[in-house]
Amino acid sequence: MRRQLPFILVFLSGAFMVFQYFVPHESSEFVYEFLLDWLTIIGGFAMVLGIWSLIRVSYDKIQRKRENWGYSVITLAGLFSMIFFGITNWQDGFGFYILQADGLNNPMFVHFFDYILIPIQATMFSLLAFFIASAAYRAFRARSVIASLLLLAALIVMMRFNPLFGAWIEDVANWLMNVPNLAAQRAIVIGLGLGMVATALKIILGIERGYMGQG
Amino acid sequence: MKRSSLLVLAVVVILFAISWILKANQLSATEENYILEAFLITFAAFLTLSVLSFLYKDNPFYKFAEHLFVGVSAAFWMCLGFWSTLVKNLIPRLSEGLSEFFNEPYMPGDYNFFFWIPVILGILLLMRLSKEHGWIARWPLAFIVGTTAGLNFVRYLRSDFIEQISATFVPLLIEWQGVGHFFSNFNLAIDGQFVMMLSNWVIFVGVMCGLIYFFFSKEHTGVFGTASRVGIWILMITFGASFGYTVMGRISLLVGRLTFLFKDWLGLIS
Amino acid sequence: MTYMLRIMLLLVLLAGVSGLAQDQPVADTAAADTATVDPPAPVTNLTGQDRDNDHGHAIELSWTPSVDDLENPAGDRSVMRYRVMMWRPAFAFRVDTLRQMYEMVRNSYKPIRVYKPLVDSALSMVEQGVTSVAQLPFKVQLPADVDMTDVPQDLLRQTLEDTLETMVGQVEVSKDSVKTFRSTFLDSVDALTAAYATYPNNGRWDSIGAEPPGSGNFRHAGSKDEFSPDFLPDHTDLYYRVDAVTIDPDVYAESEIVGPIQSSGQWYNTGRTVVLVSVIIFTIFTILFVQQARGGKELYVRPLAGIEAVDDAIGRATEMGKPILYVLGLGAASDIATIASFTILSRVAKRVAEYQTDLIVPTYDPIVMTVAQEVVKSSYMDAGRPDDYHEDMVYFVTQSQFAYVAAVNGVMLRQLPATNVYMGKFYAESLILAETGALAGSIQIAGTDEIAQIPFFVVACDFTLIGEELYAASAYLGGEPILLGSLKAQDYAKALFVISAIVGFVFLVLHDITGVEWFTNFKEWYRVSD
Amino acid sequence: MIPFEPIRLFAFGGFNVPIVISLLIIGGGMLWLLIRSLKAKEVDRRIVFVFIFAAVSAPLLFEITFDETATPIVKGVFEKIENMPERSRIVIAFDFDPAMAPEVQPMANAVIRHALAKNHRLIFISLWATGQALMDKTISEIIPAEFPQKQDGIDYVSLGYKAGNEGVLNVIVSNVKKMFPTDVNGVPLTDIAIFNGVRSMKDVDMVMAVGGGKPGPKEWVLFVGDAPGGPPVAVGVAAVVAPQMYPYYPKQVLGILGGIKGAAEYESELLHNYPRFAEQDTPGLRMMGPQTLAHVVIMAFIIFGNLAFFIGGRHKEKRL
Repeated sequence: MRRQLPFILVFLSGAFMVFQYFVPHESSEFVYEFLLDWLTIIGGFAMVLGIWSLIRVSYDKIQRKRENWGYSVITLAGLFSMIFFGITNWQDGFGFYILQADGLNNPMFVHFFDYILIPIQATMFSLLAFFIASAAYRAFRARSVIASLLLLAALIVMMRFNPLFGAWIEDVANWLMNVPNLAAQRAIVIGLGLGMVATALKIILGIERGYMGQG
Repeated sequence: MKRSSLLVLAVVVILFAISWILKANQLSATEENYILEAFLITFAAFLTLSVLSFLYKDNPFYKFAEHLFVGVSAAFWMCLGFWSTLVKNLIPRLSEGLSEFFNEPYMPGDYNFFFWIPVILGILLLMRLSKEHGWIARWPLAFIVGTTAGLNFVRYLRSDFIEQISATFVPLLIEWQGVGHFFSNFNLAIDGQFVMMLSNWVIFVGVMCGLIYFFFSKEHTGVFGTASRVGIWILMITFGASFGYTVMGRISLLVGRLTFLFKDWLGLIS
Repeated sequence: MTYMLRIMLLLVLLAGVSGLAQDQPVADTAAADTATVDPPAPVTNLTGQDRDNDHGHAIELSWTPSVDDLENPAGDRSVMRYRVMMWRPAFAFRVDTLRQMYEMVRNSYKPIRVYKPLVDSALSMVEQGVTSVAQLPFKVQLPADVDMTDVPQDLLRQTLEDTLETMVGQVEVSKDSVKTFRSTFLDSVDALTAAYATYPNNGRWDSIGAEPPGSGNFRHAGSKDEFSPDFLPDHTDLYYRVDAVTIDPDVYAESEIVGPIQSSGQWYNTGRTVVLVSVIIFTIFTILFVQQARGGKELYVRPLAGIEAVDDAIGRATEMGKPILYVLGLGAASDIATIASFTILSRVAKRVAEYQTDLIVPTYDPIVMTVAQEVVKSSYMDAGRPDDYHEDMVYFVTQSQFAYVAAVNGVMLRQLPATNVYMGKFYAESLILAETGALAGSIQIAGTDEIAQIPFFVVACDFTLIGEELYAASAYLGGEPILLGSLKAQDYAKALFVISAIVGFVFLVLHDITGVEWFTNFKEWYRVSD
Repeated sequence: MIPFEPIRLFAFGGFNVPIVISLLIIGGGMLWLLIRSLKAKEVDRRIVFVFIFAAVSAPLLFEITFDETATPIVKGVFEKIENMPERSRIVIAFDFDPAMAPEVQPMANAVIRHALAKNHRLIFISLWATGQALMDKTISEIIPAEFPQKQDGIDYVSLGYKAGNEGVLNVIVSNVKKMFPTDVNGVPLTDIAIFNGVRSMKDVDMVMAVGGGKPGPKEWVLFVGDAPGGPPVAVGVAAVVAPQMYPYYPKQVLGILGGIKGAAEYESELLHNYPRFAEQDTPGLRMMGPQTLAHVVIMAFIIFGNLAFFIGGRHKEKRL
């Protein structure tokens, strides 16, 4: 029972979702919307698991004085101060509330977001400009037919920005992006779609059980 | 810590302190909280440079930024989830007293008791933390996986299969008006009949060969093997082209970041 | 009490405004001064019906455009738009007002409760001797002749206490009024159907939308939510009319009235039959091949380079005595790509346990972490080494895309894994991960269903499972022959696709040659309605 | 086939020391890497990073711009304005909002400068309420400073914003005064010299529609350009909208300026023909600088990599 019950639940909820797709009536939609709400709410609870894991791993590192343990102190400090700011608020610097007013508007919370999260995030993202260059340098070698095609297509498309070439290169680049790209995308999409559909079906039917830890 | 690293640290601290003072001096004319503003901008610049320093090699500054980022972002998402999901959506439907506590307008409804189910499932999920009762966490998991699998099953069958079939029906003979007409109007212009037909043929053959490449239960030999080879060629051309196409967007990201450093922090450009 | 007054005032205002709106249509003065347009011909053949295959609350109208339509070169071309009108009982407008008031009362509830604590703290500050209004967290209204920087303590305290009292009263009032308004409102919504039935008395025509010239249909998609301003009751007699309007909004032609029409929800979406058929065919295929596999039939699967690489890479890690890094991507536990990745993880974990290598699994989603822990744990049990498993192999980092990447980058450069496996959903971070891994000298194997990211993995990783290969690998590595049954079903579906496309091609050629319309209509078979 | 022209790096700015130095450093570095590659030596990734950093930051710091070769689709617009007889009437439509402005404002500026330099007459119109402010700002920033002799009402006129979307177009295509009895300052159109002999949009010589939403360039093409006897229409649109306009080229539109690249191409064409604009800001070209340089650097690295790969004989090793 302990083993089977989850799979019965998987089948029931999966089968209902397939069923509701064909039933436009309000009552089926009503249940459907409820189920979607439930999913987000359960997700909210799951956050606790994540934060707990983060705290435990960091604490463990500090306690056992593992390599780089000092940085885990920074992680925990950042975590706790941000949580603190996120659940408190003060208006005009005087009244102080815990959980009473939306902590997302706490000025410190906003500062942390604007001047710590955003700059690091944007910079991490901009690392891509460097990595796209180093990946191109490292990997675009004409070592086989396949690799040469990859290399050539990339070069042609990048040449749009080379002032040495005329308008024709732009036409070729556009054609590459519109025609062969469309064909390949479609082939991948169909394969992928079928793979997903098959996996979803295996899950609903209880054939695929790997995600439950071998049942 | 080694002496040299202490020295580096000291230099960096002094440099950023000077930058802070200069920035504050510059902002004092316009801003009210210029000391705080200047600090925040300088600190953001410090974090930006710390992350960029990773390109040279892993170093204490990157580690600092990384660990700070992890802690702050985890808390950020938790707070966001807490306020937007639990407080805004769940609590107003569960209890009038709790909604009053959180200053959220209570949302009465005839079916509100159904919202206790996800609460129970959520708590069951938390049972994961217990050693003996961890298995209970599979129930909410089963619910989550089952619902999404059902949703994806029909959704992808429709969008990635059925709708792709009709999208592949392209006329391979565009406005075919006979061989004579075709050859008398033969040209390479983009809107010419020849190029449009060629494009449609490439799409059709490309899709077919690409699909054959993805056949798993048949050996890729003979005609099948040739088709599959053409398929992988088309895939590779596409991958190369998308790679090259993406470069522009990535460079723009770096432009944005450098503009922050040169303009907002250093004030070098206007 | 002030609160009730405000509501009364509001009521009066609302009544006044709607009355005004009725009496004086707002005219475009510039156009009225200069342009004189002849009234156009009205639209004809107006019909209306319940929208099919929906949840109700929607009506579809269609008509033949006016002869003077802008798009019709034969006429005056003076019709600039079609205004769709609906007859609404006066009661419906009252329900709208009630709805707005309910929303206002409901929203006013929160500020009061936020400001009350501010007044509380202001009071305690006054007790401590603060006399400047600027220093108080709550700015009270004081008589104009009082010096704001030095207010007599008594006056300040009195004003604050009065404010507090009003606020407390308002909270109680608004709390009650929310409930009252709500039930009144819901009762009146129930009475709407009866009100619509009184047509054509006690109501007026109201504009519900406009269509550009040339168009001949309109979908009145109402909301099923009573609290939405677009709420449209089901099973209710509705009446419509379409006006052909010229550039001057005052010059228009009315059509015939169509009605009564009722909207209702359906129990089966006939537009989705093709999906239902596909679901049935695909399910039969899958079950059939799974049964075959279960019966012991050997199913051939062609070798995939990435799959073989996984086993080699684990061996390599063991030789080097270095760990293996497994990244599940940014997907949620319910994403199919992540579930496929779990299966691959279980195989990797089993091998890792057998070879006694180390495994690192940083995760992005807490539920993914939970599942991955379960998967790794049972793999270790299967391998007969439950003691080697420890919870911290699989840990949560953060739910922020680039913070997660920053942390995984750190792991790659500090713990120098021999092999990095990326399987699941990846977005822009794919290239950051793969390049950092290459820098650390790791062998890298990737697989994702995010089409936009495949190029980056192909370029930067040693082995890449392209698209569907990820699912094939999952079925293959899952270790159970029945999982391979679905691969066969997928191949049959692909064959079906190829056949359909070729048939489509033949039909299109036949259409070009013979000119028979039927040969292009087959496209309709594959149309799925929303 | 390939219109090969030397890169005229310094064509617009004259001799500029920081630009020359930074380009010499980048170019010299690339040369050094080329020599190393010819000796089959691989380049360290950090050197790649340094070059990317330099290639993006140098154009930002020193405003390095590159010559863009105008594609025929852009050149069509330029040459039309260039070859029309003097005193031709050009309608410039400002159908965009501040959010879209960074992309399309450079196009409007370039076309206005070009047309005024050719001594054409301009009529400004906006179908977007938000467009009028941008239009007023553009007029007051460009005309008094750069063309002080041009007079409102004689050389240019602003009709302002009129509500009614494509309905407005449909009226002005047969009668302008019906929709716009006066200009934005309240002067009756009958008193404005530009409108002597202009009854409808069919009497103007060209329309340049700048925008990206609805109503916008597409509506100008369909309602004004396509009307019997309608004027030729050229469009300037945001990059994402450009593909939707291509089907109308070349039959229904003169040319298309698509996104910042289109703007840069027009600016470049303008600078070649009118050196007097060298001092003006060219946001299109400026934003293309880092892109061009970075692309060239990446392409060079790909070529170096392959040189080292083949000269080093590593292509004979079996892999993949």
